[in-house]
Amino acid sequence: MIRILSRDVALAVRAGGGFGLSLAFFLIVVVLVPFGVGPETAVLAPIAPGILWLGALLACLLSLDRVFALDREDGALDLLATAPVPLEGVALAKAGAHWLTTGLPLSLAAPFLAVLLGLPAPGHLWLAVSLLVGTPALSLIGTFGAALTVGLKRGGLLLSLLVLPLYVPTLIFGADVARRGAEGLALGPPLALLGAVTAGCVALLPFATAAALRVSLR
Amino acid sequence: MSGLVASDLAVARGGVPLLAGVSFDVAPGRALILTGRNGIGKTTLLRTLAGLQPPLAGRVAPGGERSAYGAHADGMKATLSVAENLGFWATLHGAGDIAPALAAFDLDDLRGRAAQHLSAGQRRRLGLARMLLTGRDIWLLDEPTVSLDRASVARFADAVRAHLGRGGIAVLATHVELGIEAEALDLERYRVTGATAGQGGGDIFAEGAVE
Amino acid sequence: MQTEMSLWSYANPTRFMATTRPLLPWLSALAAACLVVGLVWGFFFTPDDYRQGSTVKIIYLHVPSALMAINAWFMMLVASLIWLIRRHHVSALAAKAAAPVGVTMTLVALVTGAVWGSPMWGTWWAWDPRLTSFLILFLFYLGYMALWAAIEDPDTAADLTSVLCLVGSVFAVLSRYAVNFWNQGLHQGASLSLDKEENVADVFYIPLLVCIAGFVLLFVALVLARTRTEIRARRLHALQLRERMA
Amino acid sequence: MPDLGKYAVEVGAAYGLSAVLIVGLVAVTLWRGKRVKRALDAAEGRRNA
Repeated sequence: MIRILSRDVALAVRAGGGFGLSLAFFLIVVVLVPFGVGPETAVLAPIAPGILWLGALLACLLSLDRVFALDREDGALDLLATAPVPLEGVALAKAGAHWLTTGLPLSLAAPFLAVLLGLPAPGHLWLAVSLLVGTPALSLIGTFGAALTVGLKRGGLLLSLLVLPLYVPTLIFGADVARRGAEGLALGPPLALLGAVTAGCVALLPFATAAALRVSLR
Repeated sequence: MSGLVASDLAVARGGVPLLAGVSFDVAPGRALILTGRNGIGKTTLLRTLAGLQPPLAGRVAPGGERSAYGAHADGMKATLSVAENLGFWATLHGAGDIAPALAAFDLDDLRGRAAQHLSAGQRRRLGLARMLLTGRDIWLLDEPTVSLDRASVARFADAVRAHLGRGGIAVLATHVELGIEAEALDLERYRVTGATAGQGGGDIFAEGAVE
Repeated sequence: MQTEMSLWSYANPTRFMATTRPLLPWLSALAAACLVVGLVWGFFFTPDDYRQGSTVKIIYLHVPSALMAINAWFMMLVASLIWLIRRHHVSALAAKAAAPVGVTMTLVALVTGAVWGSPMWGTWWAWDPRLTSFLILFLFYLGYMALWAAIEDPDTAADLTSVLCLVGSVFAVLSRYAVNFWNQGLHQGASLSLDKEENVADVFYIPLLVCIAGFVLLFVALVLARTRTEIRARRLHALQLRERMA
Repeated sequence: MPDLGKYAVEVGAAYGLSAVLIVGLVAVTLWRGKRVKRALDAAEGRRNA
C-alpha cells in the first residue's frame, strides 16, 4: 500500500503536470476574486476564508479524473485488482497520493495566498489547520467519485456533479473553522466536526470506492 | 498443484453473452491456445479466468489468486524506468529481487531506461518479466506476440516453454504459430448466436416477453 | 420455493407487470381524487391564517411535496439495498424510476417554500436551513440521475448508482446537520414546516391530510407506471442487443 | 374565487408553478411510457416474425 502511494506521488512529481497545476489553479482563483468584488480590504477580508476554502476545493477537483483513469488506460488497474493487495487498500493509497500531491501543498500555500486577500493575522494558522484536517476528506470523496466514473468516456464533468454535493459538509465545517479563526472566536466544535467527517471518510469510503472499482472493472 | 479447470463457463461483455458451455482442463506444465475470430470473446474469457469479472454461469478453479494476467496494456508507467516499474510490481507480489526476471528477458542493459524509450519488443519483454515476478503459476496472455519481430517471438516462446517446464500453466490467445506444444481450443463452437441467446444467457430480460 | 408464494416473487419482472397492470388505473384515479378534493378544499374552503394571511394555503402543496421529496430518496435507498443484496432487477429499476418523481417533488417543495417565505423574508430566496437542505437534496438527485444516464450497461449502472445512493444518503444526512450548524436560527425555519401541525387547527389539518394522501398515492402511481416503462425499456435493450448480434 | 388579499401573487405563483411541474411530470411519464411500449411491441414483433 505504501508502495502504491509512493509510486503515485513519484509519477505525479515526475510528470510535473498534475502536481503544479492545481497549485497554479488555486493561485489564479484567489487572484481573480479581487477583480470580481473590488480591492477594498474591508470587502475582501471577511470573505477570504470562504474564498480560500472554495478555491482549494475546486483545485482538488481538477486532478480527480486522473486518479484511476491513467491506471485504467495502461492496464495497471487490472493488474492492481489481481495483485495480492485488497482493493480497499488500493483505494486508500490512491486517495493518500492524491492528498499528498494536492491537498497538502494547497494547505501549505493557502496562508500565503491569504495575505493577498487581507486575512487578519491569527487567521493564517487556522486556515492552514482547517485545510490540513479537511482536505483528506476531499481526496477520499473525490477518489470515490473517480471510481464511479472510471469506465465512462466523458466522466470528467459527471465526476464534478457527483462529488460537489458530497463536499458540502466538509466545506461548511472547514470554512467555519477558518472564519472563526480569523475572527478570534472559539473554534472547537467545527474543528471537531471537521475532524469527525475526515475520520469517517477514512474509515468508510475506501470500502465504497473498492466496491465501485470492482463493478467498473467488470 | 492442480490444473486450471473451467466447467460449463459462460461469459458476457457489456451484458451480451458471448460464449457459453466452455469447458477445459489444463494440467500443470501444459499450455492452451485460444483461437477464434476477432470479437468472439477471447479477452473476455481470459479476464474471467483471471477473476477480473464474474462468469455468467459455470465455474473456474482456481479463482484469480494463482493467475497472472498479461494484456497488451501492460500497466507499465512511461516515465518510470524498467527497474522502477518491475520493482513496484515485485513489492506488491512479495518478490524480493528483480534480477532473475531482468536476466530471463535480457533486460539487464535496459534497467535504467524509462519505459517510454523502449522499443515495442523490449516493452513486451518488460511486460513478460512482470509475469515472472508475480510468482504465479497460471499465465493468462492476451495477444502476447503483437508487435514482436521474429527473434522476439522466438524468445517469448522460450520463456513460455521455461515456465511450462517449471510446472506452470499458460493460456494464450494468439494466432501466431509459436512452436509451443499446446492444445488448441477453437472458441467458434461455444459462440452464443442469436438463436441460442436467451437460454441461460444470464439476463432475465432476454428470456421471455415481460407481458 | 415454487410452491411458497413469497414477497420476493413480485420482483420477477413478468409477475410485476401482471400484478401492477390492473392496479394502476385504480391508484391513479384515487390519487387524482384525493388531490382534487384536498387542494380544492384547501384553496377555496379554508380560512386565512390571522398571522400569515392567505399564504397559509401554500401548506397544502409545500408539506406533502417536502415529505415525498425525502421519502422518495428513502425509497430509492431501500430499493438500492435490495438490488445490492438480493439482485432483484425490478428493485433497481424502481429506484431509477423514482428519481425523476423525487426530483420533481423536491422542486415543488423548493418553489413553494421560497414563495411562502418571500413575504416574511422580503426576498424570493433566503438561505433558510430547511430550504438549503432541499437544494442540496436536489443536487443529489441530479447526480444520481446523471450517473444512471451516463452508463450504458444497465446492470453496471444499477450497481454504481446503488453505491452512490448509499454513500449519498449518509452525506445527505450529514449535510442536513451541517447546514443547521451553518445557519442556526437566523430564520424561523420551524414555523415553516411540519412542526406547525401541532398548533394548526383542524380546519387546516384535515384537508392537509387529504393532500398528503393524494401526494403519496400520486408518487406510488407514478413510480409504478415509470417502473413498468423501465422494465419495458430494459427488455427492449436486451432485444436490441440480440438483434445486433444476430 | 376566494379573496387572497395582499398575498394573491404569492399563493397564485405557488399553485401555478406546482401545477406546471406535476402535470409536466405526469405528461413526460405517460409520453415516455407510450413511446417505449410502441418500440418494444415493434421489437417483439420483429423477433416473432
